[in-house]
Amino acid sequence: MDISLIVNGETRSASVPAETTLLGLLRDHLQLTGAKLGCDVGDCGACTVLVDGKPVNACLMLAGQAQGREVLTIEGLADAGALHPLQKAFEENAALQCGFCGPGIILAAKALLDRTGDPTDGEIRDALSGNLCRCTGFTKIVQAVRDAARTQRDAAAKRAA
Amino acid sequence: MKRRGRGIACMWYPIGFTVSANPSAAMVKVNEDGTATLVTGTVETGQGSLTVLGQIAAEALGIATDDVHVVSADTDATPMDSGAIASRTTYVTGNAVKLAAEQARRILFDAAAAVLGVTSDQLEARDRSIQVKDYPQRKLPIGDVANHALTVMGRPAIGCASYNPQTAALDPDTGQGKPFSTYVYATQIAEVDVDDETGQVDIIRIVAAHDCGTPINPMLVEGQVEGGISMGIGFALQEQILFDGAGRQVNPNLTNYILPTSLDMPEIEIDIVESYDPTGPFGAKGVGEPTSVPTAAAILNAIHDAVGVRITSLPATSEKILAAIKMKRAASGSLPAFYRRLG
Amino acid sequence: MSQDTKIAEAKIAVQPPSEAELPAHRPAALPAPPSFPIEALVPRAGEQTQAVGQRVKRSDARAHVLGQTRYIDDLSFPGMLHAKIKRAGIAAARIVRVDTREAESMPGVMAVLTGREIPVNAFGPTLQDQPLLASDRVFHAGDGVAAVAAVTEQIAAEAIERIRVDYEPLPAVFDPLEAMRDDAPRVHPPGGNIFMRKTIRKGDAETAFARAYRVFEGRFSTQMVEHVALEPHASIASWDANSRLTVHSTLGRISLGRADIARTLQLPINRVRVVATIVGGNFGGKNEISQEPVLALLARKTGRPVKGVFTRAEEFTATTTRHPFIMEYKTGVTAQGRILARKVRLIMDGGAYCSWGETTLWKACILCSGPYNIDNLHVEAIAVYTNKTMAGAMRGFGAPQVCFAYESHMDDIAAALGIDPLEIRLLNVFEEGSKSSTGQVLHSVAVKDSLRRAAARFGWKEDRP
Amino acid sequence: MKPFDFIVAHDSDEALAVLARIGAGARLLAGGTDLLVELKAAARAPAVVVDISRASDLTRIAMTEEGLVIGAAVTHGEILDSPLIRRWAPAVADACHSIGAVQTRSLGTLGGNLVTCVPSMDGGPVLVALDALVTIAGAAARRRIALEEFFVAPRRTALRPDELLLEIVIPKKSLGKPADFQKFGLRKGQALALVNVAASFRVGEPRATFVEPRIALGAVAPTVMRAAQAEAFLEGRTISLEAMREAGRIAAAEARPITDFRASAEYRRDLIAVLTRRALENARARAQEA
Repeated sequence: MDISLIVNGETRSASVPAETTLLGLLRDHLQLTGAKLGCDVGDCGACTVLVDGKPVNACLMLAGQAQGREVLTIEGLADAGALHPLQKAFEENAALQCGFCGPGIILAAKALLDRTGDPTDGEIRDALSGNLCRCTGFTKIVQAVRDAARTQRDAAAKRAA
Repeated sequence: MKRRGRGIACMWYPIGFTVSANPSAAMVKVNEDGTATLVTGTVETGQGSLTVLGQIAAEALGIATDDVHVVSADTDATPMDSGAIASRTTYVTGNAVKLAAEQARRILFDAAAAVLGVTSDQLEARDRSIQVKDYPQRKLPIGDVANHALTVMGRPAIGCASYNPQTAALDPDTGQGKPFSTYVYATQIAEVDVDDETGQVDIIRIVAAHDCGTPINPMLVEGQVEGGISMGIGFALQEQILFDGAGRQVNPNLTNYILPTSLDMPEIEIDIVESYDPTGPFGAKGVGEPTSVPTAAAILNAIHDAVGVRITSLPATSEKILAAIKMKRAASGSLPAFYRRLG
Repeated sequence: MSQDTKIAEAKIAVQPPSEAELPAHRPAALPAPPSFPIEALVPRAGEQTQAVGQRVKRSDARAHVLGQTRYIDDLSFPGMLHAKIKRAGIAAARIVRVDTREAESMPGVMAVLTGREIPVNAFGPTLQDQPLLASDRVFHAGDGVAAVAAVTEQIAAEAIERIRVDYEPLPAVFDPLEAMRDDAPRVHPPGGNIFMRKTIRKGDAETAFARAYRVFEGRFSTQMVEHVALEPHASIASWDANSRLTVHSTLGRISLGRADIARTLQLPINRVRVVATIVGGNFGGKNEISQEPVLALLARKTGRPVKGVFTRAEEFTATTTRHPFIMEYKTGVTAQGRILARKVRLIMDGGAYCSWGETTLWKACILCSGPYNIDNLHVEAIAVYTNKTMAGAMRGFGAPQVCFAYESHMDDIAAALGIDPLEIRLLNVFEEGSKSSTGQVLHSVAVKDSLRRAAARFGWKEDRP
Repeated sequence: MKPFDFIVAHDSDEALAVLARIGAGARLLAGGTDLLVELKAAARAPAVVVDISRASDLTRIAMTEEGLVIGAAVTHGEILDSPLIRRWAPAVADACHSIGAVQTRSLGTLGGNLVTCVPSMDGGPVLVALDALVTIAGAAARRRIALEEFFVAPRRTALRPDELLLEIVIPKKSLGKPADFQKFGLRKGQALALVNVAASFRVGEPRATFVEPRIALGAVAPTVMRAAQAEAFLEGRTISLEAMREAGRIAAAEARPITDFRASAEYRRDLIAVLTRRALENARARAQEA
């Protein structure tokens, strides 16, 4: 079947078998390998991407379901000129170790910060509970999300002033 | 109701393989502008080993960590390494890197000595310079020295070295001997709430004091401790591979094999114990595995402190804990009516 | 200056094409434009250059946060095929017949491999007791019995369903205590199920028990757990024109992996190249070869690169796990809580293969007395085969198991003697120059410091509510 | 996954037309979080997967004459974001929040949760405790039944092969009724229920008695069950902690849990007693807030 969708701000199209998942479409057909296959049944969150701004497990969504929608993958998060505050905070805190869960976690965190500028630690942990990480124990990840939220708030305050 | 408890556990853990040789080799090349390339056969598996090895090379050469580029993990290009195993990378590969960097540095010292009019052993590498010890004004930029060594002396500043930890065989009858070169030590203390109606354990916080020798990169040491504790929590409370009667796994998936999630992780407070091991690179030992060693013991001791039951088989599931609480109540005769009716 | 930095400093300016220039629909195969790192990571000249002890950023962090770290499954090569391994699903059996005809005839299936085609079908870091694909006998349910290479993963997965294997079931044993009995089914006949023993004997434990104020006993056990690296085991095998094999692999120890690959394929070592990228988590689980020689043989049969990625189920059933232990402790103490003697018996369930069982058994044996001064010590450690998933290296090699036991035991002793758990540990722990369980004189011993600092940080001595 | 065809249904009529044409060979996909897991493991694929996730008449949340109507393809995430549901049936939002993680809730639907009908579903008990009804659409006609009647057996509902679940209706009388949802899993994040319990009741005047108490249990019977004896015990009784505790005991006794690798039947019974009491206590707290 023919799929057309907006990925990282660009219209992309591909012809794929109907049983192709969104993850398969991104990785195998659009060469966007940032989203990872960790479990293939929606338990680990390594394939998290944002569809119309909402975090989904791309392994549990058929490519056809994404027809016409806007998809953001990790490859589209940095602006041409700058890292996203989350990317910067994850880098500075050494929040990722092996990094395999990272693209999914950063995008799940972005969805949270897009809704909540000043999340509590509980909200951060709730927003990341679908993303398993075996390396970090989440301590530095939560710290990085907190830092990024503050950076964004400060930037917003500066803009307002 | 929830009952608070605390538990302590300490441990020792060795660095490297048990008795058997586990060498690592490394090569350090100082480029003609004073930057360096480190070539190692180890593999980055998430611990940050390449960053740490780069820091060790940089320290030995007196340059910045970002002046060192690390090439790794290709058997055609990189020298032998016993691998990312046994908490050995910082100590064993790190020692090899330090030795290799010092070899390269010796060439730089030889090159600089003639120019500065001193002997090689009067020199040190600091702040991207080769300088006369105690006379910091008498120095040459490291790039100039490296370039001089290469283009004038024809001796590129390249060092190669290997390291193998010192051990001695164990007596087969008594097990006496020196199986490891060095050990690290740690203590973790867990604070938990146990729901005495359901057996559910909430881990409130874990304090971890770890000795790793010199922490080459404290931020990465913390990361190891935090991650090790999360693995220890799973080992203590939740994780287990189950088999049916025919020897087939019942739960080979992440739905039913219960890993801790972000919501299951407590606050972790880390203290890096001051220590220096003269046999390690810049005093460093290692930190990878030991971080998950004492966690389960600390948690189980905290459960015991909270509700007075000793769980002797892991994992300490909420069901196991509640069963133990009920048994204890039955034994002490204070069994509430609630349990009597259902029992 | 690192390579990354040079790229960063160059600040390659890419002007995005305007809307008008872009075709409405790009061809699917067009790769996305890469993102570029922004600021340089290099300290400015004149900044101090001290490196050790600094909270330096990870050298791979930038690639991680941009999604640019390439793991094995992110790589692909022209003409690459996909492999799947058929798993036995039965714990102990003789393989009577493997019928691959239907699978071979499927469109898209390019090659099938069975264990009999592997030149040296055995590996393992200590005992080479593990087949790459079971050929005569199945030792545990996760054993591979055949492999397929096909043009897509989907076809390979369907093809292994169409491989028919006839088994003659054999008696199996799953409990390590049962496996130790003389009449138990043998996992690797003709040998017995006890595949290794280690002993530590120091002083005279029995005599010391007799003069102890009290003697405590405890029995502890631990479960089988899995590493669960988020990245599954993955490899890609390809051959060049000179019959040289390149394996891109998630192996965490490539030097020894290369030797194993060469040995099982009977190749000179210099004809094998192993390349690892950044591994997506190891924890001990990626320290041995698994499917690499199988992929290499499929690649040789087809003349095309072959990729194999384990499913999450295979991660559990077909890779190593943490050894379950049964641990029996007996400890004699003085009235003040000083340990006089300890006797420990460890039974380690190795599952179907030895793997890293020897070093696990040794470490457990050496460490099980804890970081304590004990003059009279006797440890017996036994490793046993069962027809379950093999255990192997996992973060701590037996240490988390015995620590759970010796520290639970320690708290029970403290409680019975009415001593604070911190104090009883401070009383018994190693100090600089202490002799370990193996008689080694210890240096840079920091256990007392770690106890004191953890206790201070926690507030251990503050009044309890 | 094995090959299948994919059709998008823009409304329930289109979906019903496909069902009429293809019958049992068609599977409806609402969120897909259960269906895709099933299809990945299935030996045979359906002929057609019909995407109803954007069907216009299945995705509304609305207050009507009859009560609060939730379309079958409304996602858990949309329920959490709905001021109507948060205001009038907060326990439903609590139950939906306990399902999976945010990724699951972005795609997964309330209707899908009910139709998949696994014993441990989190959506069922709380809706049963609020006397919810469901509207079922067939090719010829629509019918409405109590949700309690909708659950037939594990993975089996009252839906016939040519029917689909259109919407869930929380009747007017249950809106704002004090209720609570309790769940016990093996961890805090992404937990599957070992047991879940929903309870609701109205506070009778003037003596503060239990009126229309409802206790619905999950994961302790082939499908969601009402603890009828516990409800009967509470009806008309003065509200007290002891009465709640006794209701928990009765509910535990009338449940029919099984032992599986996750937990024993005995442990599940213990949990029912505790969770039932806690659900009643929290419902009372909600009543006092109101």
